[in-house]
Amino acid sequence: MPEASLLEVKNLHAAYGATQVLHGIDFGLQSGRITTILGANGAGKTTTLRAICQMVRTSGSALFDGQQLVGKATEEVVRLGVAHVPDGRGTFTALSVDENLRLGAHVRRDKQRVVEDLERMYARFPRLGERRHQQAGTLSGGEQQMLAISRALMLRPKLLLLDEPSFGLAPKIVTEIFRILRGINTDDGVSMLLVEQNAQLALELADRAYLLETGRVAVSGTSRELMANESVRRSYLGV
Amino acid sequence: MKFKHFSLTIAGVAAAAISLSALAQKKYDTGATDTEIKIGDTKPYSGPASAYGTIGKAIAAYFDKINAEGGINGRKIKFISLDDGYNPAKTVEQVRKLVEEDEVLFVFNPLGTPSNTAIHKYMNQKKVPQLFVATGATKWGNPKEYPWTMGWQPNYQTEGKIYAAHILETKPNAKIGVLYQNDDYGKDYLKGFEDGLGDKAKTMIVSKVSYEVTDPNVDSQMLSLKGAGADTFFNITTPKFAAQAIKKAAEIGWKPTHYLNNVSASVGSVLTPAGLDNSVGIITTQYGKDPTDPQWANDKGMQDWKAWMAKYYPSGDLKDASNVYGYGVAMTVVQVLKQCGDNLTRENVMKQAANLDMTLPTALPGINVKTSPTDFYPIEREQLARFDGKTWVLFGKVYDPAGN
Amino acid sequence: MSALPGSHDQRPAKWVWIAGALLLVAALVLPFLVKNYRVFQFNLVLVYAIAILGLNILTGFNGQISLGHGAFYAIGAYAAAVLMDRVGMPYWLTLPFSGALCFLLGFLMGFPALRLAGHYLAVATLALALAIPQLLKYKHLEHYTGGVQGIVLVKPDPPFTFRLLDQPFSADRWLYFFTLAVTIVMFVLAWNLLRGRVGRALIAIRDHPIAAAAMGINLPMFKSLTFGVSAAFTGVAGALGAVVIAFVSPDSFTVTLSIFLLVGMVVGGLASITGAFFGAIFIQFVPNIADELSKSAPAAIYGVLLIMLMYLMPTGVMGMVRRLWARWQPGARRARMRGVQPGSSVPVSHDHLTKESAT
Amino acid sequence: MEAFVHQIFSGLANGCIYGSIALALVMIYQATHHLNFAQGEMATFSTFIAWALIQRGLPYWLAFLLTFGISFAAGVLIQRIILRPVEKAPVLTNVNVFIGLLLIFNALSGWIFDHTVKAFPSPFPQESALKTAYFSAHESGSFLVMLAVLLALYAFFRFTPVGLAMRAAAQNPESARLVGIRVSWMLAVGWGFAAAIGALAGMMVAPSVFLDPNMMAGILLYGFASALLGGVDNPWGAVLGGLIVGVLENLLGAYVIGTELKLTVALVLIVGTLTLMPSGLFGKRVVTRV
Repeated sequence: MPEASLLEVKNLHAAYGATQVLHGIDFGLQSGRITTILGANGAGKTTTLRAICQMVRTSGSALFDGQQLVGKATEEVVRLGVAHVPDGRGTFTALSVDENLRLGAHVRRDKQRVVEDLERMYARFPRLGERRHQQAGTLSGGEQQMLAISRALMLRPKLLLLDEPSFGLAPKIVTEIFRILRGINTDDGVSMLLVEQNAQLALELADRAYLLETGRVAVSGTSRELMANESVRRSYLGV
Repeated sequence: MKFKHFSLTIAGVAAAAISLSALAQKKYDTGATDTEIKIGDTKPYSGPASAYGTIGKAIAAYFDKINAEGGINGRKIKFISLDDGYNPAKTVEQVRKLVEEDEVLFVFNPLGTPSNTAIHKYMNQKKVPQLFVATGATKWGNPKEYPWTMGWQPNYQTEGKIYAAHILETKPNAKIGVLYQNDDYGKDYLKGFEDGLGDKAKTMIVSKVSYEVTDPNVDSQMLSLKGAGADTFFNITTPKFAAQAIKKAAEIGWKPTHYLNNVSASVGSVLTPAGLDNSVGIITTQYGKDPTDPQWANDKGMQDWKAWMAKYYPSGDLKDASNVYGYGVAMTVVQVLKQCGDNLTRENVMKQAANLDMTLPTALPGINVKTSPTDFYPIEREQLARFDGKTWVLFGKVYDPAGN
Repeated sequence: MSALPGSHDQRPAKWVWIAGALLLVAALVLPFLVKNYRVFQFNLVLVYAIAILGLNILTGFNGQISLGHGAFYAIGAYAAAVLMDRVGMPYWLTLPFSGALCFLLGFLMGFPALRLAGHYLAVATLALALAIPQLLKYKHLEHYTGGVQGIVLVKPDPPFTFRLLDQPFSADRWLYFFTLAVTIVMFVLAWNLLRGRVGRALIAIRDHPIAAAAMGINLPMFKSLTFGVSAAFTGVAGALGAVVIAFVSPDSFTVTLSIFLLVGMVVGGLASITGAFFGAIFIQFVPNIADELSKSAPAAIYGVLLIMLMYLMPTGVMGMVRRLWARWQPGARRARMRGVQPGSSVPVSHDHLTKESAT
Repeated sequence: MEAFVHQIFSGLANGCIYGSIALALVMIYQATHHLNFAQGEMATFSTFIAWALIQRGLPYWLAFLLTFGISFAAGVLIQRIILRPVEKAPVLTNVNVFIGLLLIFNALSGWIFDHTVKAFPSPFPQESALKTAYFSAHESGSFLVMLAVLLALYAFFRFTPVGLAMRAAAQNPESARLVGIRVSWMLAVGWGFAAAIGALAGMMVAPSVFLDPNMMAGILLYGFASALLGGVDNPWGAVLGGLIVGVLENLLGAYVIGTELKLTVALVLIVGTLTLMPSGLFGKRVVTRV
């Protein structure tokens, strides 16, 4: 294993009530790298992220930075440095942009540096800066996505989980979002786990990739390997 | 040796037999035996009127005293008091339990007009005495139709008539405002008051306002009474609302001649919270001594009462007139049982209850407990009293509407 | 043995019929084994059972919370009392009238209820329960309702007399059989109503209102009808109660009655028809026991019991019986039982279904 | 005419009472989306605690603060111990638990402090500057206290991190957890505030209605009416709703339908508001995405 692995997932099961979704998946994340999870609708991509954050009933093991996540409360997983941009972005629509961002840093104790980070976010996303005191619900889809990402970054996370950031956005905005994600990874060295429908974009951004089918890991490898893989090309890249 | 011993036992048995026959005329109904008299009772220990639950505890404490001192003619009193939460449906159920299951000799001092109305017909059908009911409604003194039911305290209508009489004497052209609780207790007082005024009632009463037990306070009602220009105020409220009314009247600077119904005439639990200076000049009627009234501090009757409270009902509140009420009514029923002697049939209990002529140490001087086969109102005499800031000062004559 | 709508097609086993018959015989002989006073208490249990069943139709099956069913009980009681006292109508004829009146009022109350979410409806019905006693004392109605004095009724005496086990056929015993007959009629009515298509629609509305609407169930009509039927059941119970106790007054129908009915329903078990009996027995006898335990705090014991029940037996007595029954069953039957139950009608655990997120 | 003005002001004074209870109800609703049916009895019990402290000789304001603290802690404990197990249960289970609490607190008040009527001191001396033509010193005093509480609450939610976290937890519990907010603790803090405000409301009400175990029984219903009329998720709305209900009730009682039908007024008000304006006069339109 070339770099220290940030997250080791072994035989992870997850279920909603009686319906079992993940049937024991294994995967690993390298620190500082971008990894993506691909798969059709219902393959269990979002459930994987929710399982890591313990938002669903899980069994098996998920070691993050040496700490076992399975069995911890979501709030405690977040305190270990795992930020999650959920599907549907999870914005607090009735609160202002500024309040949303400050909530992102809720668990941090270094109040002074939080204020600096806040200004840094507004610098990186000028459009959020303009709408600082506007109700988050009134922002456009793209702006809400930027808000969700910057809110997650306010945590200064070790690992950033992203659930279909391209969802419902115009292609122009999607490319810009992915450009920003690339920037965050290279500048701040934040490792990312990206769940994405748009396999093409995901593979270009990510270093490694896993393909999920009906709750099991079907194919895994570097992005280039998956791009070359015949079955992946036919079913997911539409080539 | 055996023989002598044997004869002794025969003699013993014979003697017992003789003594039994001598007292052959001991007659019992269910609920009375040689050693025990079972008395039933229902009280609102829970629910809206739970403030009066303490009367039941006081009565039980008095019977403890009687039992400690040997009971009545050697019989101990077994007092069974059940909670009806001031709900008539529950009263019916509890009273049937007392009569049919616990098989008490009689039901004593059940509390609340609705509760007693609910069991009125039942008790008379079953021919079980409904004795000294704890409500002042007038309908309890009707020997012809309901021979098994008898009240005890002066009834509300008589008291209403006394206030009307006093107003007619002292302030014939008074403009009267009336505040009354919207239930049977309030309406009974109002009826007596209006009967007492006769045809002048329509002209003299300028405003009649009711309130609900669930109202937070009676401020709005007091304002409309003042607004109607009343210069005399007849206040038919229970303790909490009486205190509010007195305090509010002072606050809005309304100083009418204030008549307060006896139910809320306790210095300790009404006038003190309302503010003693706000209560100066209030007029009420009294038949019992107010425990918080300094003038009775060294009165023999009240000192016995305090001693009894300390010994048998220490948790009871010395300021609460209900405990004096319980003491007095229990004493009356003990007198009835003494008069019954060994003839403890239900019929005899009613007969003895209908020929009482006694006074109570906790009653005012000149107030007696008198009944006859046609007069089922034990206490009718009352005397007016005016509050001078510290105590009730009796004045005027002792009113005796029944004229005996 | 009401199980869940899905499983009603199982023919109940032979022994269920035998148990039913035995129960009936026991119920018939019972009044002669005990004194009048106990019979009077059993009458009250039957009356409460019908009232609780009424509330259960609304809250257990349809999910609409009501803290005001004491009000419908009161209206039913007063309707019967006024008809008997003022109009001289025979006591048994007053039941359908009370039921019809309460159905109408319940139906009307159903319309505003349509727009109210759970706790809002609870507050509205609480207001109703508090307002009714005051309305009954209103001076313009006093001529009919007897105002604060209430109305004293004559207890109907038995049409014929005979002696069995040397106990006279007293008024209470006659009333017992009359009440038992009415109870059986009402329970059979509810059984047919709730076990078929209507019952499934009610539960669908309770668990997934949006899906139910999508399936073509006319939500407003169903909810209002349910409110009406539920009020009618409780109204009939009120009328019966008035006949059994032979006295009605505003103070008999305070908000505590509504709370008692709610507690009885919860104890018996939500969405359970036979559970109403356990609930009725609970609210009839527990206060007396609590009264013996401590004179000054029977309500506290009641409150503690209510909360404990919410933790230990959220589905009430019948829910527990059903669970024991399922566990006790031989393997095969148990598997089929579990398979048959669509999710579960137990309100507590169905919650996770609504949180499903799109994967 | 003068009586009419008096009625309005006494209505406003009552409105203060209903408004403060409505405020406590809104506090819990904002945090937990539940209406606490035991709010009235909890407030009465806290007021008894204050009364007991004052009886033991503590100065008024010390007893006031102590009761405020004790009630806050009790509110938190109640949520942690009694309400957390049913946090995810459906509304009916919660309603039952609230009614259980109502019965327990009412019985405890009666059992520990018995049923005699008790006078409760007013912190505002009768002849102080607060006494105006229409308001007694205590009435205007409690109005100011309630205003102060409202401002303090507004500031707390607007400017403090805990306040922000509570608003987030109430609005979107799942996202709140994703930023590390311990949502269950936020509910507990919400209950703590509601209990403390309830205690305050009780202490402001007791001097005028006198303290006994059933003090709050009637007031709670008017409190609900005020909260619903004003908008159950808006503290300012609740207080304004209280004032409106107070005045409306007095005027209708005195001049229109007489005092016998006051509760019916409350019923019509509640049902009317809920059907015609479900989110109340000042509440936010609640739009639920299907």
